[in-house]
Amino acid sequence: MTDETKAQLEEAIVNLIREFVNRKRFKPGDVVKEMEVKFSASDVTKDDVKSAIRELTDSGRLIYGYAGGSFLSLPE
Amino acid sequence: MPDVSGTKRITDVGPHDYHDFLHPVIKNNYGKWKYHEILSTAHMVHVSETGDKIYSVRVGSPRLVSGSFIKDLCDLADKYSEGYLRFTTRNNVEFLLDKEDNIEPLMNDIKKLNLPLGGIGNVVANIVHTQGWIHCHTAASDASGVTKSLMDDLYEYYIDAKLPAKVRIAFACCLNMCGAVHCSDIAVLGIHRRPPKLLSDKIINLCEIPSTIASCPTNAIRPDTYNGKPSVKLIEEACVFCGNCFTVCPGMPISDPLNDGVSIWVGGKVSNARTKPSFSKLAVSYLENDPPRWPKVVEAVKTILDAYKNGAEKGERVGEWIERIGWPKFFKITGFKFTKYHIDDFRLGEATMNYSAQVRQ
Amino acid sequence: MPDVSGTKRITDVGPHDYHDFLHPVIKNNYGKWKYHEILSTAHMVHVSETGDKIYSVRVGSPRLVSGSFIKDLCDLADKYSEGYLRFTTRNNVEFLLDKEDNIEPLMNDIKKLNLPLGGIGNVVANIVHTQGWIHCHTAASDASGVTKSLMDDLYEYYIDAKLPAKVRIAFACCLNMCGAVHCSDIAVLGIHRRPPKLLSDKIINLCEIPSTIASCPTNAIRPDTYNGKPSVKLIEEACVFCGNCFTVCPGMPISDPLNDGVSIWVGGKVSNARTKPSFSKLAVSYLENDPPRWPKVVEAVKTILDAYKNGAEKGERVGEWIERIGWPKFFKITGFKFTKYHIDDFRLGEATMNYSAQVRQ
Amino acid sequence: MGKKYETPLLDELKKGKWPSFVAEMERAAETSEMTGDLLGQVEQSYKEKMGHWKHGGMVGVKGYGSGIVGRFSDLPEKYPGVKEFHTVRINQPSGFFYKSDSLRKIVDIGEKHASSLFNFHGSTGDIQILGVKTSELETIFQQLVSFGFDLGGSGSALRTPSCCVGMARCEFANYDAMHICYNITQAFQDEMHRPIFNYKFKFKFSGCGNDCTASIARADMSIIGTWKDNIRIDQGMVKEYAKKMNLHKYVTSKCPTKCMNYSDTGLEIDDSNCSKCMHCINVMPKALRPGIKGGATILLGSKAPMVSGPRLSMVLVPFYDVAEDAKNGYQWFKDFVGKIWEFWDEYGVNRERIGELIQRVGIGNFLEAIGLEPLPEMVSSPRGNPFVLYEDYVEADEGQGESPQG
Amino acid sequence: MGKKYETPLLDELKKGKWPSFVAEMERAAETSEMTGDLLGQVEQSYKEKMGHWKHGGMVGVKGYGSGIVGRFSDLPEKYPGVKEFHTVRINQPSGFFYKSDSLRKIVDIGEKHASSLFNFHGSTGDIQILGVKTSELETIFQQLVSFGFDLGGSGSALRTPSCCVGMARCEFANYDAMHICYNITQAFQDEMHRPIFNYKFKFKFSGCGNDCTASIARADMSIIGTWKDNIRIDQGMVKEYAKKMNLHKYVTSKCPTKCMNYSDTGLEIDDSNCSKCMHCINVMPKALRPGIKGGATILLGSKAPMVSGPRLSMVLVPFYDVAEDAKNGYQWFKDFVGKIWEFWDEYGVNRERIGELIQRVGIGNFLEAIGLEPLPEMVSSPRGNPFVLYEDYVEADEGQGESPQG
Ligand code: SRM
Ligand code: SRM
Ligand code: SRM
Ligand code: SRM
Ligand code: SF4
Ligand code: SF4
Ligand code: SF4
Ligand code: SF4
Ligand code: SF4
Ligand code: SF4
Ligand code: SF4
Ligand code: SF4
Repeated sequence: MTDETKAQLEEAIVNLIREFVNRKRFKPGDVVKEMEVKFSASDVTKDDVKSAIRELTDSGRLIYGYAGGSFLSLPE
Repeated sequence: MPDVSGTKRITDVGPHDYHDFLHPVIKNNYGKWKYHEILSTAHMVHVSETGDKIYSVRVGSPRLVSGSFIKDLCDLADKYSEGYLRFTTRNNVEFLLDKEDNIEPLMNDIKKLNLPLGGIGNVVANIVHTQGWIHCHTAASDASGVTKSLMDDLYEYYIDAKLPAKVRIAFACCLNMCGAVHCSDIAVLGIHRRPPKLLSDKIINLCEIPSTIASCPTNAIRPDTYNGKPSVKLIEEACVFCGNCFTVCPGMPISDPLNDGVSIWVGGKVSNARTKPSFSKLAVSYLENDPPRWPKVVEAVKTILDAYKNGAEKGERVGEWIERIGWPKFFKITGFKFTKYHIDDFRLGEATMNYSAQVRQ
Repeated sequence: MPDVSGTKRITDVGPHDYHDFLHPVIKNNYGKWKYHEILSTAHMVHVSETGDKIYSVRVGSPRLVSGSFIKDLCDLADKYSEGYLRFTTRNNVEFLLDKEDNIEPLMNDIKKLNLPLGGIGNVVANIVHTQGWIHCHTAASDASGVTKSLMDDLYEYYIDAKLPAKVRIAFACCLNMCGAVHCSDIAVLGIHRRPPKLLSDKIINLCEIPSTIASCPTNAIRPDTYNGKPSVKLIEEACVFCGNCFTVCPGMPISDPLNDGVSIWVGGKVSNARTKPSFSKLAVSYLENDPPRWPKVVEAVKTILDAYKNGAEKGERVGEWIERIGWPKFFKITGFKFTKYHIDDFRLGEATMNYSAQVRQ
Repeated sequence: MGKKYETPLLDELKKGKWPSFVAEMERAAETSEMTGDLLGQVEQSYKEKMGHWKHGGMVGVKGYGSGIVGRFSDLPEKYPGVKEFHTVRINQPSGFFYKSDSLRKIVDIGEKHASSLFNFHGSTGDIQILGVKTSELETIFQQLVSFGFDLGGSGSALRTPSCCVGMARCEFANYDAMHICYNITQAFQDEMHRPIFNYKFKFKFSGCGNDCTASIARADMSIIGTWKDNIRIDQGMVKEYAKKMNLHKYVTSKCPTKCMNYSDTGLEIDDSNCSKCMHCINVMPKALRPGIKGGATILLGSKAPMVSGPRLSMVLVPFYDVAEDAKNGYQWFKDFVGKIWEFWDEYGVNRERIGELIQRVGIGNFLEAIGLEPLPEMVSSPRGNPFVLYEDYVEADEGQGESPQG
Repeated sequence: MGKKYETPLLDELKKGKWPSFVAEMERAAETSEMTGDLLGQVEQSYKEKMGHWKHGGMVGVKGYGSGIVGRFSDLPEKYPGVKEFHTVRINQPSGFFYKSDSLRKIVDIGEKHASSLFNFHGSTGDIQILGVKTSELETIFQQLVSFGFDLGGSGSALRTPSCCVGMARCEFANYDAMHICYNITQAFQDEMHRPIFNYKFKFKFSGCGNDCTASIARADMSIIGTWKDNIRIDQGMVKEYAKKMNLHKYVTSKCPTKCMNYSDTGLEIDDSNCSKCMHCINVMPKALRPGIKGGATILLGSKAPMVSGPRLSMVLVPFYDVAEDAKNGYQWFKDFVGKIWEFWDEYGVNRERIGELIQRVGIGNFLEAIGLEPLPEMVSSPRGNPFVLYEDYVEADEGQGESPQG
């Protein structure tokens, strides 16, 4: 995966969460599945999405939430 | 903290390597133990193929403890076992001694701390329990209070091995069962008996509707709308008061002080010895919460324990004893009432009917 | 018939009063029998509290018999047992004699008729079976032919008590199981393996759509329309080939000579002696129909019987023997292949998993 | 009448020691031409590996909705004799007892008016006359009735109840199975002959737990003998058995409740723990006998697999005092059955057997409806899951209350 | 710090011989003001018979999605000390072994940065520090990491695996439970700390069938020790035991497979029929020992009742050669688990545990997906109903075929 795709991927993840804020909770697994579809052209793997999520959460751009199950959310 | 912010955070170091925590005798005899001997309910010796021995002294703990409690333990460990100690899977403490001579002084010191010595062999083991009102939001009863009330009353069975076999008691404060309640010799389970309330404003804002609907074991929650937003409605007659909807949806609180309480379960086990592992079965379908000392719960557990003690043969676990004498007799001698609640009408319930003419008359 | 038309029809007279059919010794000792003794596989004596005795001589029958066959029996009964005889619940014939001296002559006459003497005690009992191609519209295999082929081969086990315990074999030609197939020591069951064909013209005219839909155990039949009329469609992947839809709807024939055949089941019982009654379990998931003598079926049954005879302890029924040695060993010694078909995935199937670490290695 | 068709495949089934149904068909063909055609059609089935009967068909005798199973060949041109080849089901006498004269009369009917082929007996218990043409049905019926036989059940109706040999020839019988079987068969003639149920219903009566009618697997209601008092022990005979076999291995250690003990002082049984399984008595019939306070356990619900899987009957009434009820013409039993049928009638759906219904609506509700107390004897163990539909609760400041649905 | 509230009800729980959690709370309150408020709130719960915690709440340390259970009081004005009262879950060391110095460090953290209250241990196995404010989370985390401890699991993630004392102090251990537990806990840190599962997943390792971690009831994957060869018998010691107890009654007759025989010539075991239940060894630990070819049975699927009822784990791999795999860093095991998680990921839904999923999709399909052969060891008995979804069939004139979905 190129750095460029990586940035696009991270961007897309954050956008996805933002778009559905207060409407749908995205489990990390859901995000992986969404991104696999969205980036199917640029052979993004499950592990790529996972590491993107990791980068986003490590940097605090996304945080984990919990309500009966874990999901990704924007920091408050 | 000096070493934190800004610098690259260290993560995922995992648990501390246990090798650092093993007593030298254990390290040297790892995997070489030959047999053990239970010397009292409070201590046993394991003998190695090398001839080495390690003594374990077991002490009861309330599990919810203060830092001071742990420091007391550390002091004792430093004094008698080179600082080494462990906890058991049922929250007892074990001091590991290589010197037989240290046993008595250690025990004396433990007594001075008013801690119970026991828990090994055919005893009532320490109760596995959960958080209750101390810490959990879904508790239908308190955990520590019931546990304490029970252990006070069953104390003699912890320090003396007076029972036909091991008796494992567990407590869980709700149907999530954060303990081995579903497979214990005797189990106490916090329960609700009224359906959740529907706080529609909360539901539409805080709850994921599909998960909420999916959370219901009896399909009592159905889609609905409220103020034009997706919400849920409830078929009250189908609700079995499990509280799972509340776990996923804060808008469906289920606590009801008037109707919450506990049920009592018997005859489960997890070991594979002799008989296969088995679920605990419903004995008493409801007892009200009567804090602070839950006398009704204590009495019911005592009733079971007494009947078991009097009726079981040596080596029989509670469930094995009941299977031998039959459930009708169990209900007869305990005086518990058998009701329709006792007949399993849930998913695999049919498999539990008596499909035979084997009936004690 | 002279006495019929016009006059008031007599109805609901019910079965003939059995009192007319009881041998005088039986009448006199009704309810007073004290014990019995099995004198051979073909005869036993029941002794009464009064000291009276009645001898029963048992004879095998193919069940599907001609009038001449019954008349032969009647002749023998007239000659040796004052005309009294009975049939057993497994279609054997029993002559009831009060005179010991009549036994041998009766047996000789029976031998002259080439009928088998036996069936009492630890034998392969007469096979309970159904109609098959002789008379039923849903048969996936023939009943009488398989039964005859089996009994020819197992003849020695009928006339001699060479087995550890009674062995009850049953045959049913389709999943309706008009026999005790589901609870037999060994059972042979006619099966289909392809979904029914949908003859839509017939379906819309001859079938009640809701019943047709309700008949499916796996919900594979769904509502549909055909030529504007209510009809059904089929989710073929969900079909388990049970044929129940054909029973209620002639428009869904399921026979398929290429794929019909039988499966073999073991270890069921109905008596309450020792162990509870239990279902027969799948042993061989499919054998093709190979008329006229079904050698593969015979071989499979023989394999089970031999393994049982060699392995079981005295008094153990087939299922009790298998439970003792374990299913893995049963499959090993019979050479039958354990497949995913053997794992129960139907309604209560979950209850049959091995939820224990009790595993023979 | 000679051979009508070559039947090389069927001929193979005349070989071997076990009596041959093919030989029987050939004997029957001697008196009935229809049966010649049957041999032809079955031979074809053997060749093609499939049956040649059409789906069902509506036939019966006037006024009755059951007792006849209609059967039509799908090759009527080729085998005209089996164009119509129905079965007449006939109530067997209790315990399958006969005297030759009655049997001969039945045979006579089958030879004159049908295929000369019979089932002694059908799986449910009926005598079956095979190969009856529609036109012969009424005649056969009238003849049967004339010497005290009647049709059995089929369709959505009661089936002919059946019973084991019981007290007539078995020392293990704990109640008079033949008598109650006869009595209720007579009492429920209407339910047998005029289908009004959701589906079939079967009774089987076994005198003891050996269950020689397989009732627990094959009857909607299984009535199985048991006793209340102690097993009668002849210690002398026990000693005799002990000389011949290892009592510990073959008797006491196989007792399901482990309530027996054999020692030098003799055999001891803790009868309060004995579940009346019959094992020890079976093994030592000269030494042990069931108690004298006999009766029966009533179980409900067994059936074949369709639609929800095979079922065994489950305990409903642990002890039914049959002898006491006999004094009253089995009135309690009839009322009890009546309540169950009423419930079935009210809540059951088409083609739903009683066992399926009970599980669908819940046993608790069923018991309430028929007025039985829940008892631990009904279950092998109480529930293991906590999903209890509690119906009692307390209203604020009101004390113990009942739920709306309670 | 003195008593903040009157707690007459809780005071009752200071009486009696068993150590009192109330006394412990009071001791903790001496070093932490928060705990004083906890006592007040819990007293109120005791009075009102209900809890006073709000539903959940989102808290955590940066980058991790688990390890912290957020907890907020619903009476924050009244009891400000428990306004935020989170739990920090910490991976316990394998076998719950400690040296006092490490324990003191953990205590120190709890006393300085939290309520001074701990669970030794939580039901899953973690050490729990109770009563942590959001602001203290990062500090506590950093300190823990600094001396080699880390957070446990919560949310939709792996939970801290746990194991019995095993080879460290138990002669029954058939494989090195502590070692594999530590190894895989380290290997799966990511799965524990960054929730990506459908729901929680738990491993528990028990060295033998006694299952001292209750794994068969409480772990999605239960790894339970067993052996392949013969039980080691010291006949001399057997004789010693025989002097003290009735071996027949207490040992051989309780063997579930009845594969033992004791006579004058000694104890004989048909090891091929022994199901490694541990009973005989438990009763005579000085005479009997498991064989030397140790390993483990892998079982799958146990859990608490929600949603479809409680579950025990079922056999998946009858024998796993742990020692052999250890040479390879447990690579086989990790791959195996990986396949299961992949399947779960692909077919599971939100909040569906693996045991529920398998039953929903069918065990046959699950086995096919993860590449295991169906084995009779997996079932207590084969199916008893005939509703088999056959996938093989023959096409006209074509020989053995496969179904479209096959
Ligand atoms: C220390 C501990 C393991 C650990 O890693 O912490 C442990 C240690 C031993 N267990 Fe255990 N068991 C421990 C929890 C368990 C559990 C789990 C539980 O209770 O939650 C079980 C399953 C219980 C169940 O079936 O419900 C358990 C079932 C057994 C059994 C089987 C008992 C039976 O007959 O069913 C034995 C064998 C025996 O006691 O004869 C056993 C035997 C032993 C032996 C004798 C093993 C040995 O040779 O060292 C140890 C001392 C026994 C004792 O305490 O009487 N251990 N043991 C656990 C102590 C718990 C406690 O503090 O009370
Ligand atoms: C004649 C018959 C009753 C009838 O009304 O017709 C009958 C008669 C006897 N049975 Fe039976 N049983 C008869 C069908 C059954 C059935 C039903 C079936 O097979 O479909 C069963 C249940 C079988 C099952 O469990 O699957 C049955 C299970 C028993 C048992 C229990 C065997 C066991 O240990 O499981 C006994 C006791 C024994 O044999 O020790 C028994 C014992 C007896 C005794 C000894 C009773 C007695 O004291 O007279 C009779 C002779 C036994 C024999 O044949 O070896 N009878 N017996 C039936 C003969 C069938 C046949 O022709 O082969
Ligand atoms: C004749 C007989 C088999 C035999 O060769 O003996 C028989 C034959 C038929 N049975 Fe049966 N059943 C016969 C005893 C049984 C039994 C055994 C028993 O009663 O002990 C069973 C299993 C027990 C039970 O009732 O569940 C049995 C379970 C069925 C079923 C499945 C019922 C269910 O609830 O699952 C059907 C299907 C149906 O009724 O639609 C069925 C349907 C049929 C039909 C009527 C076929 C149909 O779909 O219309 C068969 C007519 C065959 C024919 O051409 O004569 N037959 N049937 C038995 C009745 C003779 C008699 O009256 O004595
Ligand atoms: C702390 C602990 C109880 C204790 O007092 O020790 C606990 C506490 C909670 N459990 Fe648990 N569970 C704890 C061990 C268990 C166990 C036992 C085990 O792991 O051996 C079980 C049963 C086994 C199982 O996993 O099925 C268990 C089954 C549940 C469930 C039901 C899961 C299910 O699939 O049915 C829930 C509900 C949920 O996850 O939403 C649950 C949920 C919870 C929550 C997070 C409540 C919630 O809905 O958010 C509780 C937080 C309480 C609190 O305030 O701290 N907890 N929970 C245990 C974890 C401590 C630790 O990490 O060591
Ligand atoms: S059992 Fe229920 S109330 Fe108790 S700690 Fe677990 S989730 Fe909370
Ligand atoms: S409490 Fe349980 S049963 Fe009742 S509605 Fe909620 S999830 Fe359903
Ligand atoms: S088992 Fe099936 S095919 Fe055979 S007689 Fe019964 S209904 Fe007909
Ligand atoms: S054969 Fe059975 S499973 Fe298949 S469609 Fe018909 S009723 Fe359904
Ligand atoms: S069921 Fe019992 S009473 Fe009836 S014949 Fe069989 S053994 Fe005798
Ligand atoms: S009848 Fe059965 S349960 Fe009763 S004593 Fe005899 S063997 Fe035991
Ligand atoms: S599970 Fe077995 S090996 Fe582990 S501590 Fe218990 S008895 Fe020992
Ligand atoms: S371990 Fe269990 S199964 Fe094996 S011989 Fe011992 S008691 Fe029997």
